[in-house]
Amino acid sequence: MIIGLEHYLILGAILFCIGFFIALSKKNAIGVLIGVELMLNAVNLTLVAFSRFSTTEIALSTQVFVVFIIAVAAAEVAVGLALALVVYRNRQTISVDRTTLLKG
Amino acid sequence: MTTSDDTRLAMQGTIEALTSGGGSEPVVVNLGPQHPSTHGVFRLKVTLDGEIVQDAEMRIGYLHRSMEKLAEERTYTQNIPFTDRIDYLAAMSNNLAYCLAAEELLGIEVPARAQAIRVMFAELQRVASHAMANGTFINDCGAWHTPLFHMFRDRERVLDMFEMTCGARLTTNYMRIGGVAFDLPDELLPTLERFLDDMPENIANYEALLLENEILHARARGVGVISPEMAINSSLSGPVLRATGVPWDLRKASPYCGYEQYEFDVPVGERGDCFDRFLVRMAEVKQSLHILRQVVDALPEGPYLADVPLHARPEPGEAYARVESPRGELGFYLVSDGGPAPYRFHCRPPSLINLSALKEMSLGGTLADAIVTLGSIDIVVGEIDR
Amino acid sequence: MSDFGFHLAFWSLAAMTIGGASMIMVSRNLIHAVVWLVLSMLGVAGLYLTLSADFIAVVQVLIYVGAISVLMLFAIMLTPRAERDNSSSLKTAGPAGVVVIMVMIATFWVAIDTDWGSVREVALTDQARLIGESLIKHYILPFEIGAVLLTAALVGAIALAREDDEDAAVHAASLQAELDGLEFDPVDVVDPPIPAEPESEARS
Amino acid sequence: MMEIAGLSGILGAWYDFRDLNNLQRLITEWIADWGPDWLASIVTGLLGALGILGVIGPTLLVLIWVERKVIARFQQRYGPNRVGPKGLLQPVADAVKLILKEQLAPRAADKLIFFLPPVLIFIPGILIWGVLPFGPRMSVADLNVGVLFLLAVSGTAVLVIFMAGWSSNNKYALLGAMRAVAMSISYEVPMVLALLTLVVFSGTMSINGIVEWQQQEDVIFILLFPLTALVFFFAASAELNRTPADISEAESEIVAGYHTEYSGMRFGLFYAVELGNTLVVSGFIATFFLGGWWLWGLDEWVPSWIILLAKTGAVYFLLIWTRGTLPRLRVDQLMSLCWKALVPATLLFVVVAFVERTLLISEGWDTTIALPIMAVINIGLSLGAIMLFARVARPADLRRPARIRMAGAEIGGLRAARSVAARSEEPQFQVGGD
Amino acid sequence: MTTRYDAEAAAALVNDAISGAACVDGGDLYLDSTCLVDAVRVLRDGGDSDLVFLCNLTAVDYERHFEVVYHLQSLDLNHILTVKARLHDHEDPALPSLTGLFHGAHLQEREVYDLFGIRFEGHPNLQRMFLWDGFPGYPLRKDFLQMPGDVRAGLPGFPHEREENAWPVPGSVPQRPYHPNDPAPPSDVAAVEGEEAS
Repeated sequence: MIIGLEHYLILGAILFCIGFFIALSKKNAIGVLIGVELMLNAVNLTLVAFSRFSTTEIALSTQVFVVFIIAVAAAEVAVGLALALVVYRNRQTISVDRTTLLKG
Repeated sequence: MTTSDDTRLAMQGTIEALTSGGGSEPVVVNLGPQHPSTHGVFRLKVTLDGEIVQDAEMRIGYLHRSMEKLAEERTYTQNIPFTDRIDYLAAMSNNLAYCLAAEELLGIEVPARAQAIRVMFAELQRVASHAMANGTFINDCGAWHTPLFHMFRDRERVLDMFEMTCGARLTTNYMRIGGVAFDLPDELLPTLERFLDDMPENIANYEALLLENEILHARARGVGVISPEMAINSSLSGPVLRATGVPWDLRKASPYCGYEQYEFDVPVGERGDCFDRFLVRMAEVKQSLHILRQVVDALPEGPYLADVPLHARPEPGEAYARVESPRGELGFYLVSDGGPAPYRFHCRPPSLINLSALKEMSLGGTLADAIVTLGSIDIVVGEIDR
Repeated sequence: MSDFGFHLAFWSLAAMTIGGASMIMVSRNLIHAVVWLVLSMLGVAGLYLTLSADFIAVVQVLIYVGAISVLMLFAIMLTPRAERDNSSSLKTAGPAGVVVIMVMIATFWVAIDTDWGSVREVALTDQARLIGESLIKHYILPFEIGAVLLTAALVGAIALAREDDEDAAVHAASLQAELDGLEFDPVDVVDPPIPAEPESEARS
Repeated sequence: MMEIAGLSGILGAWYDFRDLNNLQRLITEWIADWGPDWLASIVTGLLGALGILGVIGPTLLVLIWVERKVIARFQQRYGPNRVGPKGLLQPVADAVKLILKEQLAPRAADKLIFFLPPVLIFIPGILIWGVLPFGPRMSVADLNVGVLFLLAVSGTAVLVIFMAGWSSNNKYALLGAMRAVAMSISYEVPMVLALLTLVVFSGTMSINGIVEWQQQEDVIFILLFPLTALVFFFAASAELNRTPADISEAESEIVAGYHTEYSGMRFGLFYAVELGNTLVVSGFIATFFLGGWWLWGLDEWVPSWIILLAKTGAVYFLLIWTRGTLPRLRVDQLMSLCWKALVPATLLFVVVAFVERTLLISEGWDTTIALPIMAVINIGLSLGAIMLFARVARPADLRRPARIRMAGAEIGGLRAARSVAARSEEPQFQVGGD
Repeated sequence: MTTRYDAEAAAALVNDAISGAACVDGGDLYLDSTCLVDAVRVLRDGGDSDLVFLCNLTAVDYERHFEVVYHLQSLDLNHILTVKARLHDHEDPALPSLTGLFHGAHLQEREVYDLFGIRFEGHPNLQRMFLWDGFPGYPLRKDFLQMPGDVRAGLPGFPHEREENAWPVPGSVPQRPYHPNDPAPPSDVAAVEGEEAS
């Protein structure tokens, strides 16, 4: 068996779904953030796989795209964690169930 | 507007957190009793907000040996070895202070040669003790033992001289009521001369290594500052007091053992921070060497011990005698009821009383500053706890 | 690289990635979850290496393992009273599972069923240089925007996470007022109304 | 005839110790003759790893001895001199003692995370050796993103340290871990910038490429970017937790920092990795700034890895020296030093490198003339920057000199203190200040 | 040379401000314990007494009464004065604290409290200092051995040597006072099974 594009795509899909499930189901805001990171990684994996196996000129563009995604993910985590910190400070909890009030 | 109970509780918690200091939780850290920087079994309970000291409370007593009680059961002469163990880094000074108090109680005149020998050993002890204090202080600033070991070399030579004279290095038990236990051995004076010849070069080396060290300046300048008013009010003494600029030295203010014959000067600092304390100690070592040179040059002949009965029974009364020990004002308060043993034996421990202002010195600084401050006060736990 | 080595690498890295991710799902301790996340990220980095994307792999390790996970741990440490538990909420787990299984079926179907066209045999070489050049040449505008975004995120995160004592006091007072059902004016907290005769009170 | 030529070719390569790769190539080719090709690549990889481990292990033991001996000499002691000749077996005795010691774990520790770090810390510690070039083709993995690899791998160690500190459930350990994380995140910035300077100037991210550039241009980077080298040295010693920046395991403050609760060989592993890291960082400093395996043609005659080892030893000695003499900075001082002094300084030289690189490439300046001029300019700039920062970034506390006065005849309390302070003549001595 | 500040002059100074607060007995100045703080404040702030430095603070048990002894020093004028206060209640002696006047009195008063059991009223943190909370009696009192608490002369042996004080599990080790995490004084012990803490 040759390991080809499909293997990576399915791996990416599984990773994406796990991340999706975590993001949907976790109570803790940081847990949700972890799920989102997993989803982004799954997408990155898929993109890099396309870059490796594609013969068209997207081979390079996808990698550039991955670089951008990683940069944006870093920014997102920084802001997300700062938000979690503020929510914690205001509500003494970072459980997403209990921070339903969109105020103060 | 309706708020559920859940939200209400959460809000209550938030208010508590916000009013108790921005929501960050203070951390209580125990420095000691077993800690590399407490110089013995001494415990400092520090409350930290991040790295900032919010509260510092000391817990002592781990080395309490109840000396003051024990001394009430022993004769005046038998108590001399106890004094060695009070401040084991300056045993000679403690011997001296106790003997002065007992002599005051008994009304004994000490021969001139014994006086000179006492001054000699008290100053040698000061050199040794300051070497240790400065070395460990630099260690507390984070140096990796190098200055400490260099200074230990000097201390080692002093201890060799002690051993030469009285057979002991640390707990000397050398002073006696009315003089000293033994006359000087023949080889002591040449050794001391060599020591005095070598020390200026060594001190120059330390000054070259340490005084212009930018990191040491950054660590010790402006740290653990105390004002002269506060220092006096807190009964601080010794280099800690003099670093604030107060020129109070019992050798000048209340001369004992003929200190008035010797020419020396009292170095004082300017700001009362850790670095000033360090500098004052460095300068005091030089002054001590100066005194030692004068003692050696004019050592009187004669008896080294006055004629004192072994079981002296002083008249009922009290005496408070004090000396300038390396750590500050070391006093002994003796009360006699006419018996062979002191009715009350009290030691005024400079290490303990110098800690009075430790909390004030370390509040608002970082944990590292508190350690440096503690190191600069130069405590000996044996003296704190007794 | 030979087939066997490649297979070994792929399957073990895939197991590491999926295993780490699954453990995040299972783990009840948030700090453990972050550790498993790191494992999963390292697996993904290894997979990038099997795809000959060495630059991306190294960047992945640098950013995710070196920075993001540490940031997360820091955030967890800074929220001490919040529960460190990472459990799933029972209310949403069921519907989430259904949605996720549907997504999974859809993506699998797309991945297997689509004809992805011709396959490149040899990977690109010297990717770091190529990426760098295309960042400067073709993607200069997104590159700059990315830089601005990162700066904005930096400033925003600092602005969000900062709270000085005055803010805290105002906030506490506003909450108290809300609890007591009163009107709230922040000016009262910042500049408290001066008592009638503070001097004489202080003396007595 | 053919066979003999092949043999002598192999032999000729084999005994040429200037390139240790020859030996490995020999084995690889030999396996490729009969075995499957995956076996050859696995054996090659293992050989590299074993080679590194086989070299590091004994080297560490010797290094412990060297460090203790050198430090002892700084401190006017003999150092270890009892176990074995000249105390050489002391590290072995220490290792045996550590292995035999009881391994305690605090009751309230997070067991899984507590057990992992001593093992995990080894991974970056070993991986980082992979990209160190011992000779022209002699590195286990000559990545073309070697510099990035170096940063990525060294960055992961932080996570392990955090795990160790957090899981111990000890406040000293937690404080140490927090300090370590905060510091290594901060000090990564000047480190990255310092390496960026080199990457920009030499135009390659391959570590071997940087050495080859130095060889090609007959110059070592410390001459071109002295301040960058200094910053890199300091940042590296901060990342390594060595004085003056060893705050994360500051003995006098937080006992042993993040590994306070580790005993026996678990502590031994931390200790070994720390020493190994010190060695490898010395190697990288030698590689980046001192020309690595290259030394103005000497590498033709002497095996290149010996040249690298000599330079590494020199840098290592410098690290021991700073450790033996300097006190430690405070946490906030280290942070402000990093952000207020080191980052701007390296940033300045990144810009300088851009400009000079452009002049060299686009304007086509002759390197034999341009490089010495640039070196002189950069050295001047470095000195200027240092002097500027010494004036600007120095805390106000240190601007005033510390003065000691002599009381003379003034003995007493506050009144005497005022009259001593008011006396106009010079103090007995004063130190520091501008 | 440090001179003795004349006790008569000091008594006159104090009595001028607070009549009947001071008397001289055997060359020592005795202050009335009820107005001790004010009297010492007079001595501290008085122009030519200037006794700003509390050298030494201790107590003596004279069986029938306690004497608390203060050595006050003037640094600028370089004289020293011994101030005493008598406490006639031998069971529960109490004295106003000087901590409001001298910061340096904090630790010394705690020491006297610890060893003599003299309560200093107004001391902000009057706890035992060298001995632990709950130590029976006050050891520097002359009648220490007669005090309640069943203290005997000589070495009693370590607590774990006595059967009734045996540690919970044989082979257990005290964990508390040495562990940096615990803010509390020694109270519990860790049980050890072989080499594993359980």
